[in-house]
This record gives sequence, structure tokens and C-alpha cells, in this order.
Amino acid sequence: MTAKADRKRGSPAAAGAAAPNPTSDLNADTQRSWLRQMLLIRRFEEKAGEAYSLGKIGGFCHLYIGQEAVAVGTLAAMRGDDYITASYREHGHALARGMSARAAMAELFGKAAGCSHGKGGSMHLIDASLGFLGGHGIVGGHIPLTTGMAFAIKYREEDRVAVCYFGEAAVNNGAFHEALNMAALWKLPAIYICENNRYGMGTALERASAIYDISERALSYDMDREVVDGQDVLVVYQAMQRAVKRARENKHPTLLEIRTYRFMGHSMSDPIHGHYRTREEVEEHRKRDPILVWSEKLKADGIIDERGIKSLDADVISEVEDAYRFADAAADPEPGELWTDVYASGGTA
Amino acid sequence: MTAKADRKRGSPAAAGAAAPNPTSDLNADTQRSWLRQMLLIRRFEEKAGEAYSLGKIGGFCHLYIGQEAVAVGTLAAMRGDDYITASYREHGHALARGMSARAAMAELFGKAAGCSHGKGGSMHLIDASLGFLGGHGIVGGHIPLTTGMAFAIKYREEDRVAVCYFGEAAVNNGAFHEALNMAALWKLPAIYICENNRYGMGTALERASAIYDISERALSYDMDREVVDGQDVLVVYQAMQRAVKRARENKHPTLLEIRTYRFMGHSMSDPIHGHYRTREEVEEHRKRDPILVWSEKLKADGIIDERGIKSLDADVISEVEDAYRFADAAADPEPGELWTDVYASGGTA
Amino acid sequence: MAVITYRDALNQAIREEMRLDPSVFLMGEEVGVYQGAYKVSRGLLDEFGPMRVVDTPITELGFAGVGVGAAMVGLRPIVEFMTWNFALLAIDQVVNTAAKMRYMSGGQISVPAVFRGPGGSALQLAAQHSQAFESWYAHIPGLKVVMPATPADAKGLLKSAIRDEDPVVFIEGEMLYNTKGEVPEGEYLTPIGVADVKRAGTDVTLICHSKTVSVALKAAEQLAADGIDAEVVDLRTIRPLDHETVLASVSKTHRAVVVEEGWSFAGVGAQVVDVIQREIFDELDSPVLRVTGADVPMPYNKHLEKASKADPPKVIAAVKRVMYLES
Amino acid sequence: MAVITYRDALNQAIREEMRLDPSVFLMGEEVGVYQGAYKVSRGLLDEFGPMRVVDTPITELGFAGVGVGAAMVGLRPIVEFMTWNFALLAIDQVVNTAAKMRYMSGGQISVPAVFRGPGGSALQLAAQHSQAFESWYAHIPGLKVVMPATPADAKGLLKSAIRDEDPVVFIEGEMLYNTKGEVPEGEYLTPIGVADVKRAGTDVTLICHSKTVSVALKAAEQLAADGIDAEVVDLRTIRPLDHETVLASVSKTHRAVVVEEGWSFAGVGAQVVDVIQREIFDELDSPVLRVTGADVPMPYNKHLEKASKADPPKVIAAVKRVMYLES
Ligand SMILES: Cc1ncc(C[n+]2csc(CCOP(=O)(O)OP(=O)(O)O)c2C)c(N)n1
Ligand SMILES: Cc1ncc(C[n+]2csc(CCOP(=O)(O)OP(=O)(O)O)c2C)c(N)n1
Ligand SMILES: [Mg+2]
Ligand SMILES: [Mg+2]
Repeated sequence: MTAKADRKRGSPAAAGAAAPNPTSDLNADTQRSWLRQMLLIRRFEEKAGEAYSLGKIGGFCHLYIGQEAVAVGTLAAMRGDDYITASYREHGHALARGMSARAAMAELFGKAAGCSHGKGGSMHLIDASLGFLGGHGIVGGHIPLTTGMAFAIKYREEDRVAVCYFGEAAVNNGAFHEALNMAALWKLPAIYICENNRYGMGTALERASAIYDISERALSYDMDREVVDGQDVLVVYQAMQRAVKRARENKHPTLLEIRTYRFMGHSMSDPIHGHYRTREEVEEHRKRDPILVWSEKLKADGIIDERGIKSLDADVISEVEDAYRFADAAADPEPGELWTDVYASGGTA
Repeated sequence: MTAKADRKRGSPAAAGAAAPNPTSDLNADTQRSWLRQMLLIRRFEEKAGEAYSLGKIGGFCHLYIGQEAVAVGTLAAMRGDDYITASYREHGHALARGMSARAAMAELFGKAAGCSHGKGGSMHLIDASLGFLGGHGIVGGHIPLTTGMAFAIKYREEDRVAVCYFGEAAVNNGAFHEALNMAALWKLPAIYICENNRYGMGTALERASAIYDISERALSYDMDREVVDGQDVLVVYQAMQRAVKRARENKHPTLLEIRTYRFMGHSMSDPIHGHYRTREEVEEHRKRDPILVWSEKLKADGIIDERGIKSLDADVISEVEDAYRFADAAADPEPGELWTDVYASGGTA
Repeated sequence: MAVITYRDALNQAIREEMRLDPSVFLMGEEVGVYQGAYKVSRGLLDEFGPMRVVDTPITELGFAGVGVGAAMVGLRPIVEFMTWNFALLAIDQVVNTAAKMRYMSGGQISVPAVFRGPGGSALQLAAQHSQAFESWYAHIPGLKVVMPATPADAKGLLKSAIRDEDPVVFIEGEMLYNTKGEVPEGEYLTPIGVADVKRAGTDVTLICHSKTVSVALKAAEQLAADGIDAEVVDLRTIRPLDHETVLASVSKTHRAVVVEEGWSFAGVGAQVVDVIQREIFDELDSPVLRVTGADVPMPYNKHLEKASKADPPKVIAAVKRVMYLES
Repeated sequence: MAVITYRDALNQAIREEMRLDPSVFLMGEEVGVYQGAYKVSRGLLDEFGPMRVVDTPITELGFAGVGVGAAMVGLRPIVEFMTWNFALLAIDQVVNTAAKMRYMSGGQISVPAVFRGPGGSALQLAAQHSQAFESWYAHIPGLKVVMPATPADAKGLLKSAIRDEDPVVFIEGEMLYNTKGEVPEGEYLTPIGVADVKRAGTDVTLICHSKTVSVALKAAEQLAADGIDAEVVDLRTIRPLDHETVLASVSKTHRAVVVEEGWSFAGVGAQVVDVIQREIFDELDSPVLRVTGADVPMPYNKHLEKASKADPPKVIAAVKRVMYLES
């Protein structure tokens, strides 16, 4: 009874192409708002990159450029009271969730007006009032946390869902495995979103995982799964709607493998291409820039025209400029803040 | 593209029944020797239980009674220079590997003549000269070690294999996942043997794992797998032969799920049945005692008769009695041994 | 007052807090159907059901993370580690998430979780199952570390830990589970961060915690026979450490011996020594000495194991040295 | 002598040892194709190929175990952790297997593995990426803990660590990688377990290691201007700790300040204090003081981060206190 797991190897394009694509149930405003959100993230990240080069942002800074459709499409399918966690590459998710560009940028600048009061930084954007529960720096570490949040939802008999974003390199980590097993075993309303951008730093997916189709990991946990084209925000949205429905209504978790691509280096300190991938590969993927894909679609559907796009862009650029000026002018935390927030009581122990 | 992992649920009996069963290529001596080994393990464990009750053995003591066919069948298919690791339930594997009952029993007694010089105890039987590399106490902890041994084999271009024994509860642990992914990714000559005895302490398999068919975890790593009836030593042997061949010749790892049953409590401090399983269930499984199954087969094939079995049994009983007396009379380690073996240089740092 | 075991005192604390607060739940390996590997959770599944007494797979990293995640959104998990040895697998979640969430979020997120289970050695469990990690956890800002020595403290401190808004590492003693003592019924809280003078004395201070409290008390008894009057300070909480009680005692006795189960290098005792010599250097008539577990992995053999442990003779020898009575 | 960076000195050590001994190999995240997250392994994949320079998945527990398993059967792995923060996930393999295998097997099995990577904080990496765990590892019998401060020591100690039969925890400084110094070419070994007097002095001993060596040296320079002559002892190895060098220095100066990057509670400094006051109590003219990282998770904001770190002004203040010159 030997069963060799000899499965088809999908390509991101093929995966996305299979999905249906009716936009009829979405009103035009919503469709335009997605474009705006993607543009906002893009411009925000570009500005963050600039600020980093100027030394206004320190530490590690991982940009989301190229992956915008994932955050925007998935978060559009969620409700305001759902719980979200993400990795250190979370600026896009925070903005798509509704964090102001000011609060996000000020955090990158380490200012007191930042969402985490300047104590978290780029990797730890947090806004509990938005259910945006980090921004986590340990690869895989937040996956069990999300299972715990989904557990809390079930415990309190709520109908929220808990959603976790992580990269494809995280699926090799034990935390992923342990967390998904419990979520499926206990039938928790969790959605695990693997943003498969094909690299973990300089390591290609196929050099780190014994299988190429990440979503098949779900088979080990009797969990629902989908492979999704992450460059098309609508496809992402629709897949997420299905996952949210399963989670909210049936308390059944899902592993979504969303195939996307990182247009920049792993972090601001890494080159865009180098030993591990070629310039040509990056250029090839840039052709499916999610903003381009969605713009073309909206134009084809007559929902927006080139002028409209320009004006949206100008709008987000000024929002980002404002955020930058705000962050730059904002105050640092008081020196005494070094000692606060260690314990609830205040003070260190 | 939703794919629900809705797979058949096998039962151990069904799993074993499917396997072919020709003994023609095995000579009668070998077949009898397997019976002897299983009897030796059984009598050894019974004696260990007795010694534990008398306070001659301390700590935790996990007996292997009911699972003897797994160790004997798998080790029969291995070569003397292969590497082996096991969990804390490893007395049977050590004996089947060729550790003397004296060395094993003396270790349980904590004596200097024990295989680990009295420093390891029941959970840490070790004999490097036999390639028997523990006896490990942390659930799942030795699985990556085995991947490392298989890595060393490939590194040195040897044709050994590295084999790891663990319980079905260990497959939920992250260490299992990480270790199997690397073994498959790197094509290492490793064999992962999950002794599925249906319980991890008091937790039934289905209360800890989201899937029932443990072997399906192999799909996440593009690894070969089999489900094996662990109560029939021949079936075990044959499956292991296939796995060893894949590992030795093709450097392809295998996950073997060997379905068996623990006839005793989890350790000497636990009752045989209780909150988590019924007496009836245990009785039912005792009907497929591996020693009984094999004895019947050998008798049916005319390879041994009742008298022969009795004499084998008397033989191992006296071997175990001798081991007990040896262990009981043996000396404790010198007091100074407390301080040795911490560092290679001797002395503590 | 009822005389009950340390085990039952813990059980009582959990049961009472679960009755009081529906957001408190217990999770871990074998806590439910099996009634707890050490029976601390006996009867709780029956009373509270499987949603509040949760059997987990053997995935310490994962279920510790589940506890922390649940705590981040308002539940109050009691995460049982079957022993603290296995918690090494979970330590990333305890240190990198539980201890840091409040700080990294600028005060937005609390993690009111209790991580508990037996620490240190029992009898002949050998190297991988006989480790005392209190100094590790106490090293980490953001955590509190609590280690009761008596049934009453077990109850009072566990109740306080469950109500605490911060993550608490609560380390029990496997060898203490069967020990008995008077335990007040119902509401009874022992404050975290307050040491307890378990025996008053004037000649030397023995500073100890958890299992070494009885070692120190036995040593004190034997010393009394020699006319040496030892004060025994049970730290009870390792972090925050009660400087006041320790310093008051040593200021009185001018001599101290710290007794702990764990290894010596950068152990809890090293920190206690640091505090004493720094704060009341001029009060000291002799160096502070330490009695610790032998600096080796734990051997299985029972005689070697016994020799490795802190015991009254070693404490007495140290006391005689700090009193310059060494023979 | 060639002046090279700490990074290149480490690279040289690995390269030389790999050339000498075919059983030495390097594994970890991004060590190969990417040339190392911090470029310590630059060029090694080219020279030695993918079987000896092994890129691993992000599975610290798993690949640390792979390294230990390979070492158990005779290879000599150098296991790189991208940073020691992530090694929390692997700590079970380091503590429960690597450190204990020799003992549990009664001396049969050696684990000649080196675990290495940067420890402590760099700049604005925030709470989860800025932790110094040397006191944790040094707490564990069976491990050695090595922390070079200079390029020459980096090379000499790493070569010694690779040749050592015991598991060595080798903690580098991310902020040290670019620092330069003279490094002997070819065979050059610094013995493990021997501290180094980096500056001779007579008035006070500054005990430090890794990144705090330069802090102490800077403080010493400034103190010299005030007429205070400080001796700077670089521990280099945390375990085994070189008592002799430390005690000789403090016996001469009669005053000591321990400077470390990590948190204070049960840190390395606490152990150093314990040793000094125990061994040479009567030589001390004042209590030993410590300068440590602030007892908080690391904040992201750069000013807060700076304020949290041990720096020359803090060291100078402590020196003035031990010299009773406090203003
Ligand atoms: C446990 C752990 N190991 C290593 C790292 C260093 N590291 C940060 S991001 C990263 C790559 C992660 O890749 P992936 O999961 O694919 O996410 P992506 O960066 O592509 O979004 C690594 C190795 C870490 N943060 N945590
Ligand atoms: C990491 C870890 N967690 C918990 C334990 C305690 N423990 C010892 S054995 C065991 C059950 C293991 O069950 P399984 O893997 O099925 O093996 P079996 O005992 O059935 O042979 C548990 C929970 C441990 N040793 N290590
Ligand atoms: Mg990626
Ligand atoms: Mg089992």
C-alpha cells in the first residue's frame, strides 16, 4: 500500500485562471476603493523606502510592494470585528484594515503618535481597536496566536473570524503545523493565508519545501484549501469570501495559498535581485503588477478612466505626503517611556 | 478549486490484511529467531515491571508489551551499521538490536554495568557500538536527530540508513514536520517509523490529530508512505524491507505508519485502562498479541511446535532471570561519576 | 482549617477562579479526560466541560501560542505544561510573545496568561526530565515568576496569578504535590512579589524557594541543636524579587546562604547574592554562600542523583562556613 | 599582520577549518546562495559546494536537531542561527540533546557542534530581535559559551570552537561584524576558557564581554583623564568562566564593575559578582556594581533604545560609586 504523493505542479497563472470572475455584485465605488487602497499601500511603501534611505526609519523594513492585492482583497471580505495577525511585512495589511497612514508612518519613524507609540516599529504595527493584533517578528510565531484567537471566538460563541497572514517560507516551520492541526481538530473559525511570494529572503520555495503546492499541506489537517492568484484583487476577494463563510458559518478553517510576488528586496537592506533571482524574473512578474491588473480591468469595465486613476493616485500621494510630514514632525516618546508598558501595574519588576 | 481532504478511514486490521504474506524466502531459523526475540522482549518487560514494583527500577518506565513485532520486524530488515533512534519506550528496540538483556536491565537498575553506565536509565538506553543512539525523552526530539544522521550518511556517501521510532502522538509536534520536510527535500536515507498504538498517554489519536491516517502526513513532504499491520512481524518486516531498499538504494525517505497497540499503561505509574480506554478494548486487542499471531503462523507452517515454543520461552526466561540477577548484584557507579561525562575533557566547566 | 495537599490546593485555586470568572480556562496535555498527568486538574473536566478544560496535542509551542493568542483577545488561559522541561519547546511564545506584547504594542495588549506545571527534578527521571529553569524566566522583563513551597501558598499564589494582568510563570514542585498543610477555604490570596519568613532566627539567613524551603527548614532545625538560630526566607516569588524582606533579614543576621535546586551559573541565587552585596555590603560579616544543584546534567542512578541535590548537610556546611565555624 | 573585519575573521576561521577537516560543514538559513544574512559565509558555497554549505528551511528546531544528529555520528557541524533570537525555537535541541548526550550515554556520544550567530541588539530591531541570551546558555552544564569581542578573538575562538569535542554556543555581535583589527593569517587558536586583559590598570576592574568591551575601554579612557586607572577584563568565554584572571585583577584593584548587554536578573554579571564576593570577599573595598541593559523589552524608538543600553557614562558613574567618588 505505497502511495507516492505525485501531484500536479500548478503555476500561479494557471491557478488564478480557473477562478470565475463576475464583478456584477460589487458596486463601482467598492471596486474603485480597492484600487485606491492598493495605490495607497504602494505609495506608502515607496515613501517608507525613501524615508528609510534618509535614515528616518531604522531597523528592518520589509516592503509590501507587489502583494497589495492580497491584503486589499482579503480584508475586503472581512468584518470590522474580525481578528488579524500578520508577519513583519504588515504595512499593507494595517493600511487595508483602516489604520491611518499617519499612525503607520509615525510608528515607522518611532514616534509617540505611532500606532504602537513608537515602541514597536515597522515589524510591530498594532492597533487593538482595529483588531489588528500585530505585526510579529518571529517567522511562524503568530500562527498559533491566531489559532488561539479563533479558539477565543468559539469559546465565547461569537461569529468573528481570525485571520493570519504569513509567507510561504513559514509553512515549513513547526509552529504552522501545530497551529493548523489544532484549528482543524477543534473546528475553529480561522483562516490561514499563505502569501506565497516564492522566496523567503534568498531561498526559493522549492529549495525549502519538499512540495511545491503549499496548499496541499492542508491535507495533513483535513482542512479546506485553495490556491489563489494573488495579483488579481477580485479573485483574492472571492476566495476569501468563501473562506470567511466557511469559518463564520461552519467554524471550518481554511488554508489559502495566495500566489504573489515581491517586487522589492526582502527588506530595505537587501537588493531587489542578486544571487537568488534574476532581474529578468522580477521584470517578468512586474507585468502582473496587481495595480496594473486591476486598473486595466476597471478601465475595460468602464468603471474608471485614466484620469480617474490619476486623480486617485494624486489623492493617495498627498495622503502619504501628509503622513510623512506628520511623522517627521511628531514627538519622540518621553524618555520615561522606556520603563512603561512592561507590566500592567507600570514599573519594572 | 477547493479540495476537501475526505479520505477513507482505514482500520489496522484492514491495513494489514491487504499485504502479501509469503515466507518462502525466509529460512526457518530466522522465523524462529523472531519469535525468540519477541518472547525475550516480552519477558524482559514483564521482569522490568516486576523490578519496578519492587523499587529496583526508578523514574519513568514505559513498557513495550504488545508492540514487539514492530521492533523485531523492522530491525530484522536493517543492517548492523544502520543508525537507530527511539523514544523513551525503547527497551524492545534495544534488545532487538542486539543489546544484551544484562546491559539493558543493569541500566534500568542504574548500575555502572548498564549500557549507559547507569546515568541514562530506562528512557536513555544507548549503545553507540550498536548504532543504537538513544533512548530520548522529549516527544519528537529525536526525529530531527535522525534526519541529521541520514544527512551524515549522504554527506559521507555511505549506504547506511537512519531509522527513527516514535509514537503516533509525536506526529503533531513541530519537530516531526520540520524533520520530515528536510529529509524529503534533501533526499536522505531516513525511515520514520510511527508506532501508532492509538494513544499518547491518555489521549486517543483522534483527539490529538486532525486526520486519522497518520501516514497521509507524508503527502506534505512528497515522501513515500505505508500503513502496516504492526501485530504481524512478517508484514512489518516486508514493509520495512521496501522502505530500507528505497532509502539505501535511492536515498528516498519513507514514513511507515505501523498500527499496533500498547497492552500496558503508558508507564509503570499508569493503570492499563481507566478514564481513556476500556478494559474491553484492551482485551479485544490482546487477541492479536503479536507473539500469538506469529506462533500460530509458525505452527501452521510446521516451523515450530508447542514444545518448541515452550522451550524458546524457557530459554528467554532464564536469560531474563540472569539479567535480573546480574543487574541486581551489579555495582552502582562510583560517587565521582556524578562529575564525569559532562565535557570531553572530564570535569565540569 | 482544612489540611489538604499542595495538589488539591492548586486544584481548589483553579476551580474557584473558573467558577468566578468565565473567561478563565485550563489547557494542556492530559488535563481533561486523563484528569491531569499529576492529577492537579482532577474533576475539572466534569465540572466545566471540554471547552474550558482543553486537552491538547503534544505541541507545546503551538498550544502555548494558542493560550497567548486567546489571552490577547481577553480570555484568561491557564496553560499547563506537563513539566517545565517540555516547555523549552514553547519558550519562544512565552518570551517573544507573552512577555513582549504589552511593550511592543505601546501598552495596548495584555497577556493575562498563567503558564504552570512542575519544575525541577523528581526521582530518577534523568537528564531531560530534571531541570529547574526559574532563573531563565526570571531573566525576562515582562514575565512574573512564582514558586510556592506550601499548600497554602500554592492556592493563594495561583489565585493571584490567575487574576494578574501579566503573564505569570508558575513553577510547582512535583515532589511537593503530596505534601500537606492547612489551606484556607474559599477566597484566599497570597500577593505576588512578597517573600515569607518561614522561620525567624538571628544568626544567619537561609534564602530558599520551592522545594528547598523544606531543605532549609530541616537544616535550621539541626542547626538549632548546635545553638545556631537560622532565619528561613522563602522567596515565593522569584520575579519581582522581594528585596525588602531579604535585606531586612540579612541586615539582622549579617550572614546569608542561598539554597536553590537549579544549577549554579547565573542561577536565582547569583541574583540574590548580587542584590545583597550591592545593597548592604557593609552589613555582611562574611560572603554570601550558595548551595545549588550539582553543575551536571541529572544522572539516573539514585545515589548519584541524591548526591547532586541541595540537602541539609550541604546547607549546614555552608552555614558553618559563613559563621567561620568550619572545622 | 592583515587588518580585517570581525566578519571576515569568522569567515576565515570557517574556511580554514573546512579546508583542514572534511567533516566540518556549515548549515543554516541563507548561508549558501544568499552568502549569509550577515555575509559571514560569503564565498563558502562556491568553494565547498552545497553538501558542505547547506541552506536550510526556516526551521530552527529542526535544523539544530539535524546538526546535533550529524554530530552524534561524527560530523562537525557549524549551525548558524540567523540571530540568537530565533534560536529560542531550537533551544530544546541545544539544551536537551546537545548538552546532555555525553552524560546520558555515560560518555559514549560526543556532540562536537558549534551553534553560532549574532546575539544581542543591533539598531532599532525592537523587542523580538534584540535579546542577549548568554546567561541562559551559560546556565547549562554540558555547553560552552564563547563571545569574542575582537576580530582576532573571533578567528581564534571560532577555530577552537570548531575543534572542540563539546557543543559550543558561539555568540557574535551584529554591531561588531564591521569592526576591524589585526588578525593573524592561517593557524591561530585562542583557547576557550581564558579571559583577556584588554587594558591594564590599578584602580578598578571593568569586567565585560562582546560588545561591552569597547564600552568599557571607552569608559576607561575617559576615566584616565580623571586620573582613574581602570583595568579591562574581557571574559571572552562565559562558560567555563576564567575565575583566575578575574580574581587576580580584582585582588589587585579591590573594586569591580561588571558591564554586560543583557538584562540584569540572573545575568552573567550576577554570576561574576557571586564568584568575586565568595572567593575574595576580604579584598573588596566596595560592593561590585553592575551595568546592564535596561530591564525592559527593547523599544524601537532610537532614543529609548540608546537609553536602554550600557554605555560609557553609565560605566563611569558606577566606577565613581565603587570608588566612593560619587558626586
Ligand atoms: C524563526 C525565524 N527565523 C528566521 C527569521 C529571519 N527571517 C525574517 S523573514 C525571513 C524569510 C521569511 O520568508 P516568508 O515566510 O516567505 O515571508 P516573506 O518575507 O516572503 O513575506 C527570515 C528567514 C525570523 N524572523 N524568524
Ligand atoms: C515534548 C514533550 N511533551 C510531553 C511529554 C510527556 N509525554 C511523554 S510520553 C507522552 C505520550 C507520547 O505518546 P506517543 O507519541 O503516542 O508514544 P507512546 O507513548 O504511545 O509510545 C507524553 C505526553 C514529553 N516527554 N515530551
Ligand atoms: Mg516569501
Ligand atoms: Mg502512542
